Amino acid sequence: MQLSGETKFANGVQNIWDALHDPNILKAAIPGCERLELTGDGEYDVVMKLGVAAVKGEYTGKVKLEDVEHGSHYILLAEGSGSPGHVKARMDCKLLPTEKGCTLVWDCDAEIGGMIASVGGRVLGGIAKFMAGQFFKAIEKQVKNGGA
Amino acid sequence: MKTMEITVTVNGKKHTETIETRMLLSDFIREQLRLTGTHLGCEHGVCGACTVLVNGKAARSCLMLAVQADGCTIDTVESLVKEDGSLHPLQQAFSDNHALQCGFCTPGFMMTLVDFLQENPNPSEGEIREAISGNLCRCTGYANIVKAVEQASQALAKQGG
Amino acid sequence: MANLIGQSFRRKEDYRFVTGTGQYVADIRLDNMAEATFIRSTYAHAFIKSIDVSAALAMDDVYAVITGEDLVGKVGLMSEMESHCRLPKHIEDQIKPIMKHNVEPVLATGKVKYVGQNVVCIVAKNRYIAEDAAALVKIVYESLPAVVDPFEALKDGAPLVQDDLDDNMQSYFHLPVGSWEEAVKKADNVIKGRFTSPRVGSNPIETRGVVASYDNRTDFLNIWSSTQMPFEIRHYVARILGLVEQNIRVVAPDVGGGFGPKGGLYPEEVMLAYLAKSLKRPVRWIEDRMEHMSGSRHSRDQIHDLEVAYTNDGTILGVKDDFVLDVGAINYFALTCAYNSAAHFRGAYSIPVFDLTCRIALTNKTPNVPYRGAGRPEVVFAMDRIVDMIARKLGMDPVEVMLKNIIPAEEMPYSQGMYYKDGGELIYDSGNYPEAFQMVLELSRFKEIRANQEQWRKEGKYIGIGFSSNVEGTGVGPFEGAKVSIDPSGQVILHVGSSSQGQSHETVFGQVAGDVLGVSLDRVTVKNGDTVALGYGAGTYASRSAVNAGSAAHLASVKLREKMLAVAGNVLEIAPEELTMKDGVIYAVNQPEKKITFPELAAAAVPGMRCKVPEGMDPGLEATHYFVPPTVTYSSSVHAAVVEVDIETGFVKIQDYYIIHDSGRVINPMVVEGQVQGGFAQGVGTALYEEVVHNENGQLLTGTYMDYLLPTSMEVPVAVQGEQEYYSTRNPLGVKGVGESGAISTPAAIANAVVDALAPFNVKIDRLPVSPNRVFDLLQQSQTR
Amino acid sequence: MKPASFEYLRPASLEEALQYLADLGEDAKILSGGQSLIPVLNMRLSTPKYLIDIARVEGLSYIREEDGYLAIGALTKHVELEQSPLIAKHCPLLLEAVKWIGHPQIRQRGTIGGSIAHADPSAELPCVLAALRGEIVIAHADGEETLTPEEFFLTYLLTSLQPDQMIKEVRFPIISEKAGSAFIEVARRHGDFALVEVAAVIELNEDNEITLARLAAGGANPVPCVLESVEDFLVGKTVDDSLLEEASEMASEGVEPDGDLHGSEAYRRSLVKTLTKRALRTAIQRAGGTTR
Repeated sequence: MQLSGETKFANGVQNIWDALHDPNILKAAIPGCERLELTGDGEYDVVMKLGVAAVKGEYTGKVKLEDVEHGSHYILLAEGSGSPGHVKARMDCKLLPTEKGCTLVWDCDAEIGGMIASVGGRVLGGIAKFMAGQFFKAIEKQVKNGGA
Repeated sequence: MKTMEITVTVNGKKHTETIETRMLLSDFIREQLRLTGTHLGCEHGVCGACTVLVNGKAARSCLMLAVQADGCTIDTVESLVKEDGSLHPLQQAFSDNHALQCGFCTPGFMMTLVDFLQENPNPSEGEIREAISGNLCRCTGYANIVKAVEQASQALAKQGG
Repeated sequence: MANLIGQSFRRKEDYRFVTGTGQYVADIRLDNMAEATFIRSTYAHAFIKSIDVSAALAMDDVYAVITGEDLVGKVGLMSEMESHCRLPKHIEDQIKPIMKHNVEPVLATGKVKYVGQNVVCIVAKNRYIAEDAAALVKIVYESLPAVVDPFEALKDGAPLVQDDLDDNMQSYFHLPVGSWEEAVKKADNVIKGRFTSPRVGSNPIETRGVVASYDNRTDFLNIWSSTQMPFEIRHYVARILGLVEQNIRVVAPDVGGGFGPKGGLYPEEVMLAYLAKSLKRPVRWIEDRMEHMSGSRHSRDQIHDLEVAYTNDGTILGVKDDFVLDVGAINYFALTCAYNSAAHFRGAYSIPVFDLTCRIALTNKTPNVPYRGAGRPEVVFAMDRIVDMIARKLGMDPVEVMLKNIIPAEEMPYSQGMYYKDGGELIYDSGNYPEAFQMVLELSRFKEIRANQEQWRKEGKYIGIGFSSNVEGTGVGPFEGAKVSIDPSGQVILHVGSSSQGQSHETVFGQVAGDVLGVSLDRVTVKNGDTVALGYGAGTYASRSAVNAGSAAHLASVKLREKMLAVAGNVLEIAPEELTMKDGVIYAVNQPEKKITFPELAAAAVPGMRCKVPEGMDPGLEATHYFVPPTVTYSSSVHAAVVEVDIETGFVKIQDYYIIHDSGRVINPMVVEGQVQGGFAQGVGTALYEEVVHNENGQLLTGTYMDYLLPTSMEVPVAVQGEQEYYSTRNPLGVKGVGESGAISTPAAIANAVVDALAPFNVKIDRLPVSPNRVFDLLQQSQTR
Repeated sequence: MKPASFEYLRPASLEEALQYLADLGEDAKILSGGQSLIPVLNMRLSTPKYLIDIARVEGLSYIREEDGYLAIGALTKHVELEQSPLIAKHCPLLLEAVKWIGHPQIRQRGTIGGSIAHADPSAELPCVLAALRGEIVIAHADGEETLTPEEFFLTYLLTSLQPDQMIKEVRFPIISEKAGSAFIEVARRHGDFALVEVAAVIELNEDNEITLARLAAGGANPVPCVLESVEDFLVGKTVDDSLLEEASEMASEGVEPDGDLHGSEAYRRSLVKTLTKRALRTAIQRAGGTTR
């Protein structure tokens, strides 16, 4: 499943970059995030309680950051599973400064398996895009009121 | 184990049973009451093999919990045959017209059609096809089922049934 | 004196079905019975790093949680079914096949190879609790690159599906008939095309199920399974579990449709047999639909690269085909479908040169097995589509080119210059294909449609008519058995080795035995699907039962009749030749008062001092016969589809459909017509709606009936049928098989009809299903809007 | 495919139901007709701790005319909508749409509240609600709110409903008898979820000019998509075939479909165009106009 998008921020590259690497902000921003612990440099353990529409399930997994080019680019690798199925995602994120602030361009390739893959289809893509949108709005809100 | 007592009238007989609240109505009929004429084909509301009458109306018993049927009357395929063993016009018409081959989907068609024919005593072919469009059959290709319904509707009309 | 055969008797088995008192495997409940469920792989290709069953085992009412490791050394591996894989020597010499052995454990060990493969088996008090326990099992996988496209699988360096093979080409063969190079030299043109029949699933409305129970006193194992081959299951379960075959009984009770994929041994049958013995209590497993979509085997999945050499008047000189069959993770049926494809490629056409190469590729998908047509619909689709393309290239009517190449009646019996897979020469025994084609042209009012098509298009109605023909080898051996006896009550009891999944065995074979023994249908009780009744049995598949079980029932009844007349002759002291039988009484033709009833005769045949059975005959009124067909017998059909295409939405509506079929002598016309209409309905599914879709990681995307679309009453019209009765010359009854004929030509006829309807846009349909989205894409691509 | 176990609660009144939601909402699911929820429970895609069966809550099954609206109780079954003379008279668009829902057995048990809460963008009732600018009345322990479809539908199967809230009533504006309406859907098989559906309402004056236009498409966007720009474009224009062609072209540009197994993005966009033209043409004819 291929997903991509752009999110415009009214804050500087540095603020957004720091927010995207701050566990507390991330924990508040990831929808349904119950636990987010740094376990190594750029590696986190994650527990998420996803209550998307009729689907209610708990996912445990790992998140890792790679090819970190400070302030401009990184690759987020996430892998998690729960009763409805498992997800393995690779998200390429680029942060580009603009006059009004900066723009995050993200391109995600997700491999979904288990019950959710054989039922979800079109719905999965739509919901994932919506949740990504929620995530970035939450990031911006926290940065705005001085969270970073 | 979360359980609850329910009272259901099935094929004219009252049953009071204590069951798990999560038990599907289809499993209640098949496993608790041992009425195995109602069959499970998909358990996600598409094939129609599990159709029974709930308060006289056709419904998919795999899309209902038994607790939802508390206080209701349920009719299953086993209710159609008469005491003397003679067949309901629908059952007779299905056999006369070779409207079944493996027989697995037949009970679901029957209960759908008992409800449908009460509301539409003299249906056209198009109305019959629409009425059974929620019941899947993989053997017959539906042609003989439509013929059987036409025969049954005439027999029922004569019977004033 | 046939008076039962040929009549449309109402079926004896209907009463229990219409009253809901039949017994399918899921209806069986034994005292102290536990229920099983399986956890299936959610990865197409992955190492199993760890399986933590502790939480599940700790639950109340959970009796066993078993993984692959627990079975190592106790339960053997499953592999191809030899009885369906052996090829006669002379065929092996001709096609020099490569056929590699491949295996599957009953529960995955170390590695999973397809989504849906059994990994853990859980036994609990009931299915709800078993599934609760399944949710507590923690499996850690390490995913590996999955190979999903068969062409990728065949490339060097592709990830291996079967570890102990050196590549993913599980089978290969090449069949040369005549010289392709010669044909090309003589031809004016050579046309090429790739034709794809996607993966589909037979999806009977009853899913699979097994009940097993072990009796300690007699060391006896009872197995009930929704199988099409009870005798084969008994054989393989005994071999894999190292048991005495006579101590196993397999019963196929009422089975809710099979259509192929319920034939063959499944891991759950071995697992339940093992559990019943080890847990010392009966166990039941009923597959649910989500399990079925990946756990029950898929079918078809062939890609044909086809070349045809032809002359400008439309005569086809030769066909060259190179095809790949995606067999999934394990090939259980060797060349069954692949060689069927070779043997049925040219069908009703007279094409002297035929060069076919087949590669069977392993991929990380559910195993691929025969399904109604078993390799035939795929090649009939390719052949009749390319014939249609040739016609349009030459500016001729497709019907013209089809009729130009059809086998003339005078050339029957006709040899295709190769062998059928049972070793017999591929010679069509009887039939008249041109006559069938003319009949369908008339029935479908072909001329009238051609005359009005232009006008209809002006009115914005795109209507087309398409044709397809096929010849099918039916009644394949190796054999079928029947035992007929007279019960002390006088009732005729007939046991047949082939078991029914809805094909009306209890009526059709009753008609056969009844005619020989001169009794009415209600005096014959037919039993099937039980290994205890007969020494050997093969099963119901490949349109074989009427030929094999029918002939076995007939010949066993003839043997019994002779014995009965001999015994009666002994009792009545009249020469057997002067005796006859009718309605359960044997009497002298010209002294009717000298008679003996069936019950009296049965009593006279009981062993003992007063036994009246003549010297040299065993006591008892019973006879068994195993019928071995010399080779298959060839039925045929010609299909015509009339469709309207909505060029704005791409939707295809079948307005009319016509089938002329020759199924040899017809035992029960109503049943034959039902088989053809049922096959046609499955053909409509293959043509317009059904496709099993995996994504690039091998995940199944069509995992429910929301996405795998079975046609309903709104999508399947009535196929108007006409019959030819060219008796078979290869069995005493003259019957041919009919079970699959309705499904074989339907996709090709509908695809040709859509192409015909859209002639102005000259679209090229080369893959199924012809979905609205695909028609939309085709119309977009065609420039001549 | 058997549900996980749960605590089953059967409130007899709306207040009791809302109290349960206030206390347990996070871990509860509401069960009304069950036609969408129970398959998800059977597949264990959803394993709620509590199941609140509202089917026996008094006073939530009704069809009433209230100041220019048809007020329909959340527990009203599809089959009741199908047989309601009020709907036939005041909202023929809704009547025509209900007939497309699933199969007879589904319409027998499924409820309008359940369908709206499930929020499948290709479902019939959300599309009609959006086209007519209907309203959704949400109830919770300390009061009620009325939301518009834009506020309520967020994306596929996701609505603004908070854990302590439930739908109480769905309100459809009454369509004037002069107006003509049409609901058209294409689905792979009869009774399947729609690939694309279009709901249209048109009112004309004597000079065959459009005075009111309502248009929405389902199955194209993650939520029912009101085609406001097309509506504005239509109002004031006299009806002829080129107008329909232009309007339907605009409609197909006004949607953002996601592709799947049964329909690609381009195909769904083309279907929006085709069905918009057909729906407008039928609505115009029913409004007494002619499309030369």
